[in-house]
Amino acid sequence: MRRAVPIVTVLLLIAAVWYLGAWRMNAPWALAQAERAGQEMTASELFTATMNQDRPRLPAPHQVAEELWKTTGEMALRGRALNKRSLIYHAGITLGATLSGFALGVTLGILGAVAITYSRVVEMSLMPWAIVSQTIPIVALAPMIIVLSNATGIEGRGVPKAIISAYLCYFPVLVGMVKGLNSPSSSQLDLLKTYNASNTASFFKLRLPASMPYLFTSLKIAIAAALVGTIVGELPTGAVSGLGARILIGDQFGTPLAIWAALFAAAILAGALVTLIGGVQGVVLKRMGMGR
Amino acid sequence: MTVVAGALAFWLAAWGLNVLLARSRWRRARVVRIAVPVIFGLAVLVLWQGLVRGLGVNPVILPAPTDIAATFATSTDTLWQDFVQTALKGALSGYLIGCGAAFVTALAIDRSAFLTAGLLPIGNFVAALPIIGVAPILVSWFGFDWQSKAAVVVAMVFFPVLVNVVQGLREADAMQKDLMRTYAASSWQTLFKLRLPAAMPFVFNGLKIATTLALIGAIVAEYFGSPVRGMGFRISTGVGRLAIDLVWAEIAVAALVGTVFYGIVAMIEKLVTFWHPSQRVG
Amino acid sequence: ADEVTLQLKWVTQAQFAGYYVAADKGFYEEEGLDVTIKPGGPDIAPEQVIAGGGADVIVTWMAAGLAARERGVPLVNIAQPFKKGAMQLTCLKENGIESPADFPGHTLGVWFFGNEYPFYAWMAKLGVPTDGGESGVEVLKQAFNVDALLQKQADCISVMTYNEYGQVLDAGITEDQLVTFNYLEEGVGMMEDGLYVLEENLADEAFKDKMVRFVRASMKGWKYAEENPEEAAQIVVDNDETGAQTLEHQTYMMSEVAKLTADTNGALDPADYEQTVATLLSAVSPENPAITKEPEGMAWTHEITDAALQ
Amino acid sequence: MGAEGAEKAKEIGMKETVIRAEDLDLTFQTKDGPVHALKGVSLEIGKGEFVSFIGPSGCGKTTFLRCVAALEQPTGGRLSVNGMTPEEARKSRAYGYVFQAAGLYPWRTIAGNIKLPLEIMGFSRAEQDERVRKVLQLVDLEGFGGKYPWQLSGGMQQRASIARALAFDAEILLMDEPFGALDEIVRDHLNEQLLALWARTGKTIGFVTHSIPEAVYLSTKIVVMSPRPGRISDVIESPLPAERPLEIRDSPEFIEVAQRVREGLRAGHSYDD
Amino acid sequence: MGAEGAEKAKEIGMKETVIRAEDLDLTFQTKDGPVHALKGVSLEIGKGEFVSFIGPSGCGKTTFLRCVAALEQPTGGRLSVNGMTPEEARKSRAYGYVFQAAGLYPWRTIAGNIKLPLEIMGFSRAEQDERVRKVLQLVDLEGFGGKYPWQLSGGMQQRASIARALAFDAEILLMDEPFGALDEIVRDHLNEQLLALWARTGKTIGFVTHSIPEAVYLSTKIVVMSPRPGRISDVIESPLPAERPLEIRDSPEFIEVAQRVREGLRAGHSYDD
Ligand SMILES: Nc1ncnc2c1ncn2[C@@H]1O[C@H](COP(=O)(O)OP(=O)(O)OP(=O)(O)O)[C@@H](O)[C@H]1O
Ligand SMILES: Nc1ncnc2c1ncn2[C@@H]1O[C@H](COP(=O)(O)OP(=O)(O)OP(=O)(O)O)[C@@H](O)[C@H]1O
Ligand SMILES: Cc1ncc(C[n+]2csc(CCO)c2C)c(N)n1
Ligand SMILES: [Mg+2]
Ligand SMILES: [Mg+2]
Repeated sequence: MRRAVPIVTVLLLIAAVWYLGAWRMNAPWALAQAERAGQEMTASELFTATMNQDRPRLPAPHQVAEELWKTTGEMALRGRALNKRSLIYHAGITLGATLSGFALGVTLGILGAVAITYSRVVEMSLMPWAIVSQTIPIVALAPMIIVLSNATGIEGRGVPKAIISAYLCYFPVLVGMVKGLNSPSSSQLDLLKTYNASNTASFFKLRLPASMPYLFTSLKIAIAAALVGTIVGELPTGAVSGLGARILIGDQFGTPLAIWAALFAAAILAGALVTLIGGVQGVVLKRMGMGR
Repeated sequence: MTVVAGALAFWLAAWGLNVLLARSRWRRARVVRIAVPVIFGLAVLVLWQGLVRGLGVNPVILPAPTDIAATFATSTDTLWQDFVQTALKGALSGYLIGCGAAFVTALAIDRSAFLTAGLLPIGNFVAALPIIGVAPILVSWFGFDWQSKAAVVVAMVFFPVLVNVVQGLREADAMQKDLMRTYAASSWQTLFKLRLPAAMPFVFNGLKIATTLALIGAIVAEYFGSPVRGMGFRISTGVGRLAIDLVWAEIAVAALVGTVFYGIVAMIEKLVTFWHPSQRVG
Repeated sequence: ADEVTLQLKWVTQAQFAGYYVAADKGFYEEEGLDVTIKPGGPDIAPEQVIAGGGADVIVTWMAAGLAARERGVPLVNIAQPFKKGAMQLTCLKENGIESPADFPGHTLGVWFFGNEYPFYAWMAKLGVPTDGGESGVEVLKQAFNVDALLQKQADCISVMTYNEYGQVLDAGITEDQLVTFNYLEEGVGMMEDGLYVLEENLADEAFKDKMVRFVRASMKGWKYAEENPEEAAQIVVDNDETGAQTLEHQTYMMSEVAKLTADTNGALDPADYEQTVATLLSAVSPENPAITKEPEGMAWTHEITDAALQ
Repeated sequence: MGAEGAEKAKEIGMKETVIRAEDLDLTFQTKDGPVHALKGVSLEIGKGEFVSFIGPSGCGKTTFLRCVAALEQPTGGRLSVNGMTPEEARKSRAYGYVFQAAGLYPWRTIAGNIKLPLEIMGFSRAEQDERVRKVLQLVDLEGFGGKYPWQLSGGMQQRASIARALAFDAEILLMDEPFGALDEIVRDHLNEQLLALWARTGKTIGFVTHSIPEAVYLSTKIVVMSPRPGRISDVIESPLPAERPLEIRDSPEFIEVAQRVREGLRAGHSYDD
Repeated sequence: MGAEGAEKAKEIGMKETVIRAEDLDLTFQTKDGPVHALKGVSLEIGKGEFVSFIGPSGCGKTTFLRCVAALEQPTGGRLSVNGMTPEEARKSRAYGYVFQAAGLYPWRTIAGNIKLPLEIMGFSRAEQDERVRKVLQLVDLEGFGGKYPWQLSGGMQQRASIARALAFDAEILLMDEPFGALDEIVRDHLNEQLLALWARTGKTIGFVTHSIPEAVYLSTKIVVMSPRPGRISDVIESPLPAERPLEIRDSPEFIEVAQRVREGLRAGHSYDD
């Protein structure tokens, strides 16, 4: 509870600044409209006019909340949670691609880390390129990934999205796991040598468990990156469903409220995913006796 | 088919060479440390070339590296102009503003335990969000030119850097802080002589993450409107004109610029945090 | 049933009502076809998709189709459901633009991704440089929306009669506050949505037959849509997976699209083709490299429409 | 006490009191309930004394030293340093504090580390260099001023951290297990040097250690503490002469004092924590 | 040596040789040039002996132990363990090795840690449990098998790590400063227990320490080493009886041996590293 007070204070502060911003940014349009209509506006009229526009430059928080509620809770209450007009449905699509991308990326990251840990050639050849790979703007690759997967007979947009999201999230896992797998001290490794332990035994009994805290730390980064990847994959590729598609369509049809609602849905999704992994981390590390 | 086989053979040979190099006596030498990844990269390019040519892949779908290189050579003017627009004006200015603002904010909230307690969890949360989604909004706020790109970059780098700096400022251990107290040092003295230097490894961690975000942010923002130049402009319109080789040339520039940018920051890090165990190998 | 994949040039909207209606009303089924309609998007180049084997037939604009042909993707126009051009440049009068003579010194929003060719052709015809300055115009890569006009970042923007123009009006700007230039009417128009296939496929009789049935059913869809705009709009909304399209807007769009398809049975008028080629060739420049010479070989054919629409 | 008290102290052969603790209590509030780190600790330390604190882990040695240095706030009792509160004494820069780990800043050279307190206290450049030179000599580290801490062995680092505490001439030197991490030989050597330094400068020294021989060898007074709650279980005035060669450790007096300390310790120790 | 040699050894009252080093050299190639960690080291350790290695930091104590355990490859000389190469001995699991820090795996309980070598060596479940029970008793840790390392004190952790080394009944126990991190009282206690254990099991023990009293108290043989290059400067056979109460440390024989060790050390020590 004590910890919540400063957080809530800062949140309130942010909301206040936001309202102020909404008023400032939406005023010109309200004034211009009044002028076109040849009307005068009082200050209070102007303020209300900035809080309820259809196409605000910056929607007021309550507008976003309202839109978010309309497209989620309200629809869910009417049993239409999975309707395509519902953000829950679109969040589900994004979540699906995120999770498959995450699974792919984490697998690649871990396998890569194992290869790097056990083979010097792989380490020397691959490690620099892993860094370079993160400087390539994947957005640019998105259309090609779609066409290429089309050309290789993979249908649907889920796969390319998942590839992009895997591309973004393998890196933190790779780096974290390389660190984690190398975290055992040389005396811990030597101990196993005195037992004449095999590579497999030293992997499963020492390196892997020792890397768990590192793994979970990077998983939290990775799941966030995977979500970014999915949304980035949805943005320019003309995805037809998913939160990124909602942002895109909102942009094309000039409905900023839809963009903001999708953004917040994405934020909530990100928060939920990170929290979830944090929870799993707590449980697993505790059960491993490392959860202090 | 022979082309494909040849490329595969080259790839295997290169890998074999790398295996030899990595096991050799000189594996710790700088040249080898550089040569091995370069050989690997070359092998990948040769494989790519072989597959594209050997399988007769339409250049509209995937051009061969040599085609890309040729386009690169003939369009240096365009590429340079785009680099200036996106990398220098958009990404770099946004990076500097964003990192600077994050740094100043971190110092400001550091003075108040209350604000730190309030902002850090929120910052951590925001740092994990798909900020890239605000690109269309910021483009409509800040116009089509580089300012909106810089704004997107600022939004993307701000929180990762903020979180790292705040975290870093807490890094000085209790004993080191106690030492300063026994000297009756002022809080500014403690900041400049202890906490800032101790924070540097974290600060650079944030700055390095920010480098990779910056260029990508600037490029994506150009998807939502731009003048008729810029890397993102070229990439986003190139596909429609079927100028795929130019798109790849831009991608190559982006990777190159991003790597150099990262390299520069990593080099500065080496200079500043020379004392940190992670920098002291050997 | 024979499978056909159709790649659209843009997202699901009434612009493609004919195809959705044909699918929804079972016209394709009647022809023994199983048609998959793939929506497009801002980064999808249908020409690239078809070259990669991701589609059998695509909807694209003639300029883009000819450009692809010159770059080694030999596309052939097999039908042209859109007779008229819908792309326009629309300007706010209050920014001081009444006629093309007023352009210099102003900022114009243009769609790229292969949609910029008519604009550059027009500017070349007007003799207005496009690199800014006093006597030239400043060009923006406009996003696929109308923000640039509403927020005064551009003095004129590109719109489609059936979509963005309506959005401008919806935003509260009245028609008399606007000046609009239609490219086709300015003499630099180009044929918009047509159906294109790969030339090599046309050597295959079975494929040709499939396309005949496809075009026949599609045109039936278009004519049905023209006559029943409301129902067509509803079908489009039902098929929109984003769930963001509104019936109101799609009804508006359908009524405008109907005006474009009204005067044709779907067969390409060779004169229209000639005009498009002429326009493209009138303004070859580095910014505007659509085509550099007369298209070689068979850029269009009446074979399919002749068989489909006897 | 005042002038009169000091007079009286001199009369009866006592030294002037520098640190005086009366019935000191310190309770930490933790999640698992209160921890009584110090309970009813009373102690006087005279000027120029060398006082060692010894006792099992957790008995409050560090806590006591930290209270003296005003790094911790007692929850009961009185504590005065030179007649001031510890806080005031800290502000007047009365303490040199040496921690268990050398705690040198890795981004500063050895000379830079020693300069740190001097910079903070506003000594002039010239003065700083002069003092660095002097203390480096004092701890036998001439020529190492330009090296970074990690380039030195543990013993050398520890000497550098002592030099840092000596550089600004604080009256009171508080040392919390300064040699805990070093091997016995290096430790012996530093013990000898520390004694010499103490003899030369006449500083008042509070010294925490786990080693019985070290405590006996160095101190004029040995404070044996016991835990839970942390309290003083014995205070032993050393009968050893001021002049102490290393061999003194094999003398019967030494062994006797050591034996007494060991018994005091044994009493307060529990093996299973 | 063979059967004949063993015969002869028995005759003249010598124990069977377990570890034999002859003129052992080990040079590390580093960036700053070669480091002679061991130079001409010759030593014999008989079955059931308790041999301590003492010497200043960097003299090669750890390196010698690591050579014996085949964790390091000598660059010269001969080294045999039970007549085999160290490598073969390692493969036959002849060693229990105890490191300075307890080095227990935090994700395993105490019992789990002790089971680790047993799992790797493929003991059956039942056998594992049985052995864990036995060694936990041996080191006085019954009832703590289910706890995690961090729930135990440092001394208990160290006992657990010894239990781990004992669990698979290696003939040779190599201990590298096992009690370096503990305070003196706990250390005394563990020393007593270690002696008792050694007496009970008759294992051959190689023990590295920095503490002179510890070395003298525990060993039948004390090897004093000196650095640069690392070599043996003295080998002292202890005259102390097998039965050693803690008080033996105040006996004249003890003090004499300690004095001899100290002198050996002093000679080989350089203060500036
Ligand atoms: N900041 C703190 N918060 C809560 N408890 C504390 C704190 N500092 C010390 N303690 C507790 O106070 C008691 C005394 O601690 P202190 O560090 O003074 O012991 P010590 O004698 O120095 O032990 P050691 O020899 O291990 O250094 C211990 O039980 C410790 O756990
Ligand atoms: N892997 C290595 N590479 C290079 N030099 C090494 C290596 N291991 C040890 N050395 C060097 O060999 C010498 C002997 O080291 P060793 O660890 O055996 O000393 P030690 O007697 O155990 O010291 P300590 O008491 O500090 O543990 C030292 O100078 C050390 O720096
Ligand atoms: C890939 C692509 N992007 C934009 C257009 C131009 N355009 C034609 S219809 C339409 C939708 C809005 O009405 C737009 C933007 C295009 N033809 N192809
Ligand atoms: Mg302490
Ligand atoms: Mg060692």
